Amino acid sequence: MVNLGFSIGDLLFKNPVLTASGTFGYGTEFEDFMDVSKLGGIILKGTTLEPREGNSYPRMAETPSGMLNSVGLQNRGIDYFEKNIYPHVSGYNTNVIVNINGNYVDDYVALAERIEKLDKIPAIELNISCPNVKMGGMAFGTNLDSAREVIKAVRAVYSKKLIVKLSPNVTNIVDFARIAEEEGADSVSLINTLLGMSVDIKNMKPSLSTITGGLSGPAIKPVALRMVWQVAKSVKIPVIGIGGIMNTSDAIEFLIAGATAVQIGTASFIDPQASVKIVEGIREYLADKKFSDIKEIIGLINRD
Amino acid sequence: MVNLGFSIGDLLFKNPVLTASGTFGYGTEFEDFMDVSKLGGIILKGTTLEPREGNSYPRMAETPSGMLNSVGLQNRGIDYFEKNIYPHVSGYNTNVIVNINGNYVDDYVALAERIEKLDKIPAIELNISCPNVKMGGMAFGTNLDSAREVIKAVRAVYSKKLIVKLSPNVTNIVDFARIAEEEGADSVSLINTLLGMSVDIKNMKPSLSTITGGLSGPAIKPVALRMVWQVAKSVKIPVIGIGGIMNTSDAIEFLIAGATAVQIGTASFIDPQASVKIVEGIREYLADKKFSDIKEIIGLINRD
Amino acid sequence: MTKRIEDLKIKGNKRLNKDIFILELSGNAKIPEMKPGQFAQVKIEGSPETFLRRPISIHDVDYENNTFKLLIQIAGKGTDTLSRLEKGDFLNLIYPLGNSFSLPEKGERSLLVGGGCGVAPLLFLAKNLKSNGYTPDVLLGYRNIERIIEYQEFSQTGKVFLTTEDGSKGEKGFVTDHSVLSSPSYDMIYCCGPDSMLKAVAGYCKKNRIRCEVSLENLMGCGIGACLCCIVETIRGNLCTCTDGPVFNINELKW
Amino acid sequence: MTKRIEDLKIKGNKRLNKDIFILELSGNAKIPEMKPGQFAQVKIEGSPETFLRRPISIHDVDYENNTFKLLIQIAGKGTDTLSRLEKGDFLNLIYPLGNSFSLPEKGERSLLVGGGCGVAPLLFLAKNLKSNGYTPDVLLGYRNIERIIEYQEFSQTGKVFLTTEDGSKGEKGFVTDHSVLSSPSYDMIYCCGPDSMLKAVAGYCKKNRIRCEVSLENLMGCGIGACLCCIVETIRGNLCTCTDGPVFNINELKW
Ligand SMILES: Cc1cc2nc3c(=O)[nH]c(=O)nc-3n(C[C@H](O)[C@H](O)[C@H](O)COP(=O)(O)OP(=O)(O)OC[C@H]3O[C@@H](n4cnc5c(N)ncnc54)[C@H](O)[C@@H]3O)c2cc1C
Ligand SMILES: Cc1cc2nc3c(=O)[nH]c(=O)nc-3n(C[C@H](O)[C@H](O)[C@H](O)COP(=O)(O)OP(=O)(O)OC[C@H]3O[C@@H](n4cnc5c(N)ncnc54)[C@H](O)[C@@H]3O)c2cc1C
Ligand SMILES: Cc1cc2nc3c(=O)[nH]c(=O)nc-3n(C[C@H](O)[C@H](O)[C@H](O)COP(=O)(O)O)c2cc1C
Ligand SMILES: Cc1cc2nc3c(=O)[nH]c(=O)nc-3n(C[C@H](O)[C@H](O)[C@H](O)COP(=O)(O)O)c2cc1C
Ligand code: FES
Ligand code: FES
Repeated sequence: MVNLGFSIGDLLFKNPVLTASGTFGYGTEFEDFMDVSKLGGIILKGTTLEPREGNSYPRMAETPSGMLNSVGLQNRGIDYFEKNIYPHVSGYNTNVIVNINGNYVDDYVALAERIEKLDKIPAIELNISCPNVKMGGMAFGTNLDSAREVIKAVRAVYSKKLIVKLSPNVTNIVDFARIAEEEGADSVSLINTLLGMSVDIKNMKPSLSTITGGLSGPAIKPVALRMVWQVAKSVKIPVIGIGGIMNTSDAIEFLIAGATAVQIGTASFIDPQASVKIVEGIREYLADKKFSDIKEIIGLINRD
Repeated sequence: MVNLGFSIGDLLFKNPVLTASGTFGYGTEFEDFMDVSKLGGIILKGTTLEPREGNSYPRMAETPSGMLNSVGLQNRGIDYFEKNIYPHVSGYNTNVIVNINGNYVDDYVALAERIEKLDKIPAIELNISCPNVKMGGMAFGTNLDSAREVIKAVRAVYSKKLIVKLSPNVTNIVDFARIAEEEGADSVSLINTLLGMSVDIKNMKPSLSTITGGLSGPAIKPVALRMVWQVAKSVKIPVIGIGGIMNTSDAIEFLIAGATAVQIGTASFIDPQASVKIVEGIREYLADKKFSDIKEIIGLINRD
Repeated sequence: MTKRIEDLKIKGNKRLNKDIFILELSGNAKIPEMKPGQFAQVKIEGSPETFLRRPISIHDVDYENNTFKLLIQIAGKGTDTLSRLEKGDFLNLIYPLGNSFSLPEKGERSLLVGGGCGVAPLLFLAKNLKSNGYTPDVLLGYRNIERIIEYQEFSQTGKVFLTTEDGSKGEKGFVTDHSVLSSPSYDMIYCCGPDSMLKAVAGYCKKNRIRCEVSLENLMGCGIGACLCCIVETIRGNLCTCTDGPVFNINELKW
Repeated sequence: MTKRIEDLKIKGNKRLNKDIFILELSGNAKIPEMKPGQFAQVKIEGSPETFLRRPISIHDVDYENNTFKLLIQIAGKGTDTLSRLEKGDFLNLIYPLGNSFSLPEKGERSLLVGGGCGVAPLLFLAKNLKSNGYTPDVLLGYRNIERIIEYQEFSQTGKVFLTTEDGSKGEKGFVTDHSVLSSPSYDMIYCCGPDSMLKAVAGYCKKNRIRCEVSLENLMGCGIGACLCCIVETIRGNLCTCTDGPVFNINELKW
């Protein structure tokens, strides 16, 4: 018997595999392929106060071992969410977490207040790292003062678990993680996408309508792992690793580097069952290596 | 007839394809496979004042569509270079450029002074972005003040063409490019490797002796392209694009995004002839699209 | 209709011309019910340049033999890899995905318009219409006589009109130039093909107040409504081509 | 000896056991002269996980028929892909690379020690020694009787001693346990195999003052001395396994 569970404060997760925001819809899109309740948690797609149409088509380009997207937080807003999505997702027997976004600090605060009232949402992921919106998003996540301001403001109104999602597009991600910890975040998740670009040489134009977009997939895994390792050494709150995790072995790399849990993103597009397969894969790896608790391997490379 | 030439100040290059430092040795390693003189230029491996042994083995790990290295500037120092390498490489009928590195500003200055005296070296590439050395290297390239200091000091003693090689591991690479321009650099080249990491899950340890290393190859191309595009819009000096260029179409992407020239790095490991093939490929692409001068496509996506 | 992810066995790979081939797939389990216009997300093995799945329409279904077909044009690395598959190989599919073409009203006259590999979803549609008691006409456009594919197959479902750009067979010109469209006598037109063709046919239909459904080929990240990469602007806002489409009524589109 | 990059044709792919196979390659042009201990950098097509080439030793060369062989153990994705190559396929190689084993002095007695797929470069060496008038002995170590490979081939070049870890054939134990080593009677030992074996043999040779050359299998980025990733610490500083090696005299190594 292997224990896969972990916790953020007093919030328990049955296993360390969550799905990454914007790559798993509201979970419903995956019900034909898997039992969503088998996951440690799901992070719902980026939600804003008002409905958003996102950026124009084309919003996606394939790159070597990765993809660029510039969806730009298309979503129907919190009202629609409460009325039409919440009733369904609150039926999942796992932690359902909302990823929140805004242009201004007030937007984040208002959203957090609304979600605080939803019984079955035990945590929010504060996204200060979306590279695909003109205002807010990454602007908060690449400036230490703005990051502090928005985290502080949300923390003041939100009493459940607060996860801050960090941007990799910075010189020193550890500074941002420390600020999150100082301001009372319960956990940090990283990384969001790397800002990238691609050119269509046939038509001699950018591949994306927005020119730049967010790079995800295996291509970014080495960068994500490095950042997770740096952050895990530097803060005491749990670190959730994200970036290019396609299979069990990728997930284990993050755990050994210091992540307490992982999120599966782009992998779900190629294999909708990737996340549940990884839950099982981690169990087997631990059994194989004769560990009885996942905690034994977390941050193993920092331990001697 | 298509004109492929470009120039940095009054220094002419016969075509826009150079080789990236640390991936093409001293050129000699490739003589069995190609005529080095067919290239626009070659950038020799990172050179320091004193000989260096570099980091311990293992120094390399393969990653999805890329590789990590932590060579750490192993080289035999400038004395050896002058005596044993320079006589040979000065025979190449192309621009031979030395990539210089140091722990302190004084090291860079001393090196630049030495190389200034070598007739057949028309330019140096000032590397303030090596992620694999404890002192100097990336430390200069991720702090605006240090970057300015070292560029200013080298410019003061070096009168030939000065190319500054920028680090991608920063929040805003444009700031660094602007400083280089302000301090009189003749060109900027970007990107050096992204700081990354990988874990060997069989042995539960980092894959590299140094834990972190520099990520290169196609995986980083979208990030490199984005940075080249940002920088090319912001400075007037020529921008040399580097990062994951494996073939002609990758090179064209950089030119269209604003690079005046490109450097071929990791690709030379997989195909030692990659660089010369790309020279021919660019010629064909331009002919195909009925351009007569490469300048016509440089920065095309910024032109309307 | 539940979606599934499944390894299917290649029963055959038939080359129609230089660029186009048909894969016949057979399920181990019973294949699901599929509808004309639906597609599959096909996994391409073994290349960093084909990281994402590729959307390919259901071309023809044979429930009795538990097989179905994909008609594919080589457009790049992914489809090239598919073209090399051999009998006995396996192909991983997520399917069936997307909505489907709607049936005409009873007694209405319909026309199917396809260009190049845009005929892919139309054969299944034609057969479906036929088995539902309609006799749709078909108008196919190709570059030249060598590019003509699936003529026989469509002939079995109804009358077939042809255009070629160089006039080497059928009428010369684009599909919208064909004489069968000169006096508008259809109530419903279904169209699939390159963007320029879709827009030309949509223009014709709007002018002549003919109902028209087009099948779009937007870039897709996931195919199941999770990534929001495949959107098309409609009067109801941005909709997903993979779940709200790929078939859209032209009146919905902001063209 | 100039290095070249070339597509070679697979003449055959022979499975020796579950993990090990031999590829026979034939050149279009005349194959270059190669020396025992040299290797090739082999390109692996079609996977993001095998971005870099893989170093594989020259196992055997037949200049008359313009062919040579690689003996390969499946160790991961890259070698697995190679194991699926079929007659008629092409394989891109950069070769011949690296230094080579040195010849013993006239009249000296030499022993070749190989374990598992570490026998790869030794057959070419054994044949070469034989054709230069030596009669080297060979000591091969395997896990068990099923893992034994190339026994016949080595028998043709000289006397062959065997160990298996479970004693199912030859003497039980590791190569260094074999009785032929109990009274040191060799002047020169050549060794290739897993690190633990190399170190054990090197220890034996140092103790008994026997000259010893080992072939290292360091990770390689380029294979041609350009990346400096493959270094090994020696008394002369860090040297490249790909150009200064892969064969090193153990006295040079900082082991
Ligand atoms: C709903 C739908 C149904 C389709 N049905 C068919 C069909 O039945 N037969 C057929 O031959 N083709 C069909 N296509 C088009 C087919 O998906 C593309 O030709 C294929 O993805 C190209 O991949 P590639 O690797 O060969 O080429 P690439 O080199 O990747 O690209 C070639 C072209 O295909 C486009 N493309 C690349 N990736 C995708 C993607 N993930 N989604 C959509 N387009 C992409 C590129 O923009 C480019 O223009 C359909 C597309 C859609 C959206
Ligand atoms: C000079 C030299 C000669 C060799 N000769 C032979 C031979 O004749 N027959 C044979 O079967 N094997 C030989 N090897 C070992 C062979 O190169 C590795 O087994 C192979 O690269 C593994 O690749 P993979 O993709 O199958 O496995 P992976 O999954 O990539 O790795 C499996 C193991 O191989 C190692 N490896 C991966 N990439 C490389 C690389 N680029 N260079 C070196 N090791 C690597 C990994 O560290 C790991 O331990 C030789 C190695 C060297 C350096
Ligand atoms: C199509 C797409 C949409 C995304 N939308 C969001 C989002 O709304 N909020 C967010 O915090 N991250 C978003 N992300 C980032 C992912 O959650 C994740 O951080 C990133 O993709 C890296 O992980 P991966 O490489 O496993 O995909 C999105 C990523 C993709 C590919
Ligand atoms: C093995 C290796 C060694 C390198 N050494 C140097 C160096 O000495 N100086 C330097 O400026 N860049 C060095 N680089 C960085 C490359 O010049 C280049 O900036 C980087 O690899 C990105 O380009 P690529 O993706 O085409 O390889 C090295 C890269 C590699 C892979
Ligand atoms: S392709 Fe992902 S939502 Fe349509
Ligand atoms: S493998 Fe590149 S120097 Fe040896």
